[in-house]
Amino acid sequence: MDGAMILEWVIKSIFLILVMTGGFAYVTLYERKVLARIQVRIGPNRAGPFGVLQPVADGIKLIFKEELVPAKADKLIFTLAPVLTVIPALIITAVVPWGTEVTLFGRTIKLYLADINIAVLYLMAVTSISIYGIALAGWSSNNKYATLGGLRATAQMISYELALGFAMIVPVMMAGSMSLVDIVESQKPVWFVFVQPLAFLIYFIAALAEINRSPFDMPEAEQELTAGYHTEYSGMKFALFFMAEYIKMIAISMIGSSLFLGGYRGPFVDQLPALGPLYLFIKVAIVLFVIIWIRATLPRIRYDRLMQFGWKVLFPLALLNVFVTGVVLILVGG
Amino acid sequence: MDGYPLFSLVPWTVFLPVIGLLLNLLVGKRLGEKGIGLIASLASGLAFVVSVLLAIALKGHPEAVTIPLAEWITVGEFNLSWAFRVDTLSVTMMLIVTGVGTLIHLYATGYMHNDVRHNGDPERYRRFFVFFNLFIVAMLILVSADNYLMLFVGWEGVGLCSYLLIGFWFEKGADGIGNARAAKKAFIVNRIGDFGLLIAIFLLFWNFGTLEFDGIFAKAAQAAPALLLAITLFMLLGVTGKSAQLPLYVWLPDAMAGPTPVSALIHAATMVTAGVYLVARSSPLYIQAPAAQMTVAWVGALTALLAATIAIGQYDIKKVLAYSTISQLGFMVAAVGMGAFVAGMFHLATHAFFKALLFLAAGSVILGMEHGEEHAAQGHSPGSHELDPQDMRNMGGLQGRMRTTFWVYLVGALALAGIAPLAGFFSKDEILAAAFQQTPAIFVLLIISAFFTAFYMGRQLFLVFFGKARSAAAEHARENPAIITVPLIILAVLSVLGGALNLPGVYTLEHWLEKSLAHVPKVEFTAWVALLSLAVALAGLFLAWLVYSQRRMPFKDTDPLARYLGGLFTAVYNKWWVDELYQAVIVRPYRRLAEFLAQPVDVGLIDGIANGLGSVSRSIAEQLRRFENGYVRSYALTILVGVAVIMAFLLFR
Amino acid sequence: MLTTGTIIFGVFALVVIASALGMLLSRNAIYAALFLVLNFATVAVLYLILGAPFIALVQITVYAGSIMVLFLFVIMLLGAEKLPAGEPLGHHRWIALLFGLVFLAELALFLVYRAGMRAAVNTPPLEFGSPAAVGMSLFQKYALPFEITGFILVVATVGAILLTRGEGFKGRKRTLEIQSQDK
Amino acid sequence: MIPIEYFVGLSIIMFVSGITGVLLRRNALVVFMSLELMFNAANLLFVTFAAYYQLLAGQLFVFFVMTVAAAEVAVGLALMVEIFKTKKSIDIDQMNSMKG
Repeated sequence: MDGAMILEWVIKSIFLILVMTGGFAYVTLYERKVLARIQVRIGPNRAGPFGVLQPVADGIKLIFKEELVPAKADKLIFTLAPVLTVIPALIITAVVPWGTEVTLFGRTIKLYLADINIAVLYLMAVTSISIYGIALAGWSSNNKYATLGGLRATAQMISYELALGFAMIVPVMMAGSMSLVDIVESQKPVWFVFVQPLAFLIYFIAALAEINRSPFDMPEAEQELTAGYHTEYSGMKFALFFMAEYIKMIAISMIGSSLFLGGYRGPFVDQLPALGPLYLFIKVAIVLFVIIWIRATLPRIRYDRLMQFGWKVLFPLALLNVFVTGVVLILVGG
Repeated sequence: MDGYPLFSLVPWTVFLPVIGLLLNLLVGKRLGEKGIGLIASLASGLAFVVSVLLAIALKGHPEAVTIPLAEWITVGEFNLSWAFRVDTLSVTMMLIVTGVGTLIHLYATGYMHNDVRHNGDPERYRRFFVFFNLFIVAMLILVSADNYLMLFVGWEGVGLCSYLLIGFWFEKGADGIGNARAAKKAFIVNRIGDFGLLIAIFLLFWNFGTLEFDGIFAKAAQAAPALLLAITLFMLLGVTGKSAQLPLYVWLPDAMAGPTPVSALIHAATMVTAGVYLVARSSPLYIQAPAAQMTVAWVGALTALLAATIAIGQYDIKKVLAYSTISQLGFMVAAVGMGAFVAGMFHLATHAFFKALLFLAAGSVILGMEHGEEHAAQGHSPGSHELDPQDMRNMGGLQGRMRTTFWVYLVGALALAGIAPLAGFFSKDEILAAAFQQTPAIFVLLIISAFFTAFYMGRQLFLVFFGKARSAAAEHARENPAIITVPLIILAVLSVLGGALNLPGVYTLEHWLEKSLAHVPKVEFTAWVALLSLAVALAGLFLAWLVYSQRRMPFKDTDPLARYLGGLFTAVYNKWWVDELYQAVIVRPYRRLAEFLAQPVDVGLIDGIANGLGSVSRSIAEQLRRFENGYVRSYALTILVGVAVIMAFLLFR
Repeated sequence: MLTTGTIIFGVFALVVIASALGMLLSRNAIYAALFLVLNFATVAVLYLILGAPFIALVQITVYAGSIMVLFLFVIMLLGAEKLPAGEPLGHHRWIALLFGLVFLAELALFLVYRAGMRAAVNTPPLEFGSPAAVGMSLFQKYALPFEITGFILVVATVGAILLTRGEGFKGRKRTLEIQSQDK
Repeated sequence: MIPIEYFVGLSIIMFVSGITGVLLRRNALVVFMSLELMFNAANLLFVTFAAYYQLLAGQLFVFFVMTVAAAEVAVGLALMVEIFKTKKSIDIDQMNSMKG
């Protein structure tokens, strides 16, 4: 544990956080642009060329907004909730590798923050505690719509977490390791998405539900719950929720890419490790596009249908998939 | 088992009747009478086939074989398995039980058909055959047991079945509970005997540490004589209960309350011989205890004489046979008591044939009488309904109307009386010979009994079949269908030929049983004893002819014998007042004791203690109730206090 | 002796104790639940220190992530965060506190007098509590308990569904009745 | 490294806090949570001794405790919800009769 190592970690952490927050800003723009294109509009184009400064403008606007706290709200938790929402989103990608190793300033630097042998478990742990922020935000607002939104989010996330977990187990079984680096490396011959399309599909659907993205964005269904758990939020606190949502989008895209789409792997990556982050970036961008595309095309599904789908279709399917995978692995791999 | 796979069939002797009874129990309702009878008879018949196969196998391999079926009891060192013993003795018993049993089953299908017609309730038909098969099962367990405990299971099983079957017409009899009472009596008296057997088994286990025959017999010679005496005497108590010997014979005459096939199966051919079998089986123990042997012999001889005298004074056709059975069992017990095990077993076999025959034929007579009664009632006055179809005073002259029955009855009676070429002659003679060689006193008793035997059988023959009909029912009696007569004929043939089992000079049975009872002394054929017994039998018959056939005996007239004997006949008619004696000496004081215990002791003392305890605990509970306030937290607090106290104890001890 | 390890442990132990007491003392059930979550998370860190990474993350996933979320959910659903004041059992509180302290003292005495193992816990090798090691022993040596646990989980699931389902059936029937009345 | 007594002591404090919570709190849900705290104290001991004796069994036991605790919580909370439906309260002192 020498000083340089700690310094390296600190730098990598800061870099990761910066990338994520910066990514958040530009994913919003990305989404608005893509949505606009799909809806045959132009989208933001005033601030800067092609509207590239639009996120900056939005940020500045939100910072100067007035912070409203409802009179009967539980103030402490009301303030804590947005933070609790962002933190898991930020730390979840700590175990996702961006590449193998590059040599920089005469020092071999591993292009990941941590390669722990329980990385997938870590992902699940972080996913499971990311519910708190939303649930508490809904409850502490002392607003029935917000509370309902929070409760819905809780129920929904608990339900889909199981399917998500089972979907994530499949690559673990294929790779024989819980380390994401190992999983990515074992996709060298073929991406898991081709071997396990069902698992990827389940992962994708469950992850969408987990981050409350359309068509599973019931907790914030405007028509019935005004804006769900963040009805009462404004200013920077609202921005934090917004941020969390988009960071989570990036996170699940990264995790999904690593688990199923080969992560940083691509042509010539062994010869030129610096290509790794680039490949990962491209894959994340494509996944993000799909997410936005789904939002633009699919209607929101009804809440009871959502729960039924989660418990009666997705969960058994995921379970079955794990079972079949296990059997096949034993038969084939010995 | 080496090389003799037939031996492993032995569990099937038990399984087949079990299957039969289960089938009848489960689907019997739908099968109807024919099906039920068929299944029951088939189950018993197949068991007989298995026994025959076993006998064939034993011919080539005469040593005893133990076939373990399952682990039964394993407690510490003690290990007892449910095992079957195949040796000549047990297979002989199996053959008798299943063979005679099958014939009686066949007979019963016909007999019970009439019974259902007479007594209603067709449900009973099935129940009867379920009990019958159950009885066969229990009896086979008894004889095939490899240890005393399993034998005891069978022993109790036959006791239970006899209770069920004696009380089969439980709603009939005196006051509507007479039959139930008879069944109860049989059960309770048997229980007294069982108690003796149980103590014997306890003593065996206590001293030998095992209950398996081989294990015990191997150590028998080393055991203390006093102990062996105790064991054998307690066992004798069991024998007197099950085999209806003095002083516990009183249940058997009452047991005639059951249907006639029951009497034939249980109280003549099989169950009552269990005691004889037990003594024969335990022969290595008895041989070590001469005093016990002597006791057994005397008990048997006295019983033989007593029962024979009582039989003379009875009017009920089945009662006569019942006392005759007791008497003949006395012969067998006396035989095994004197060490003449083969003779006892021989008599057991022949007796099974002719006594079953006699009972079944008596049943045939009763059925014929019932027919006649019905017929008479249709034509004539309805008042003759109270007529007892079993009372010999109502019969007479049946030989013309029931030819087959008459002939087979004659064969059975002559066999029982011990007339020369028939089965009974040889077996009884062997017992007499043994008695003559060993204990002349017993020989005298037995020869007197034999005389009485011939006399009462003659009396019965003349009363039932000869002379003129003494009632309308007897006039109209008619022969029974083949299903009833065919088993009778078969049994009659067996009664005639049964002596061939152990003809003097050939000794088939003796050589056969030798394998199981090798240590017993041989009995020589003594010509003049045989002649004497034959002479005595002929004399008895002749005397009976003198008394009964010369004059017509009108209805309800006094017995001609009573005129010659006077008060003695009254005593005999009243069975020497033994039942009354038991009533006065045992039952009544016992009842008074029970009443005393019930009233002052139980109500006053025991209930007082119980109620006192109740009210004390109630008042304590009233105080404790305050802690039960329904608050979960205070319960939890109580637990914590307890834990804290225990911890303090652990800490400061 | 203050080593780095001890200091780290001290900090986390303080958090553990503080959050336990916070749960104990907070009037609001939501706060109690949150304190407990904090407690669990900190204990998970202690597990990491003790070389049990698998258990640590399971602790977070199961306890902090599922069980406590469920608690929070039920509290919010029932609106049961606050109860009216008032104590029906008069002396109960003081007796409970007294015996709680007695119990604590006893346990502490045990620790002091009966412990007899003043050895430090060494952080075990990394493979010790790894998922592979845990999995191997779980599916080989402890396969039967594992299956039984699975069975218990299924039973509990069925039980929970059955317990909370009753109203749903009635409700559905009622709507059906209303619909049939409409027609 | 860290002496084992520290962990044991910490576990004791947690356990006693749990007990006190069970005894003092009237909110049935908080009582329930206190139970979980006691579980956790026990689990900490298991893991501590697993590390101390280098025996994996301790950790596995904790795993089983957690799983069973999850089952217990599912049923327990379902019961709480049902009780709330009938009693309109979650006060544990109201649950003092056998019949609902």
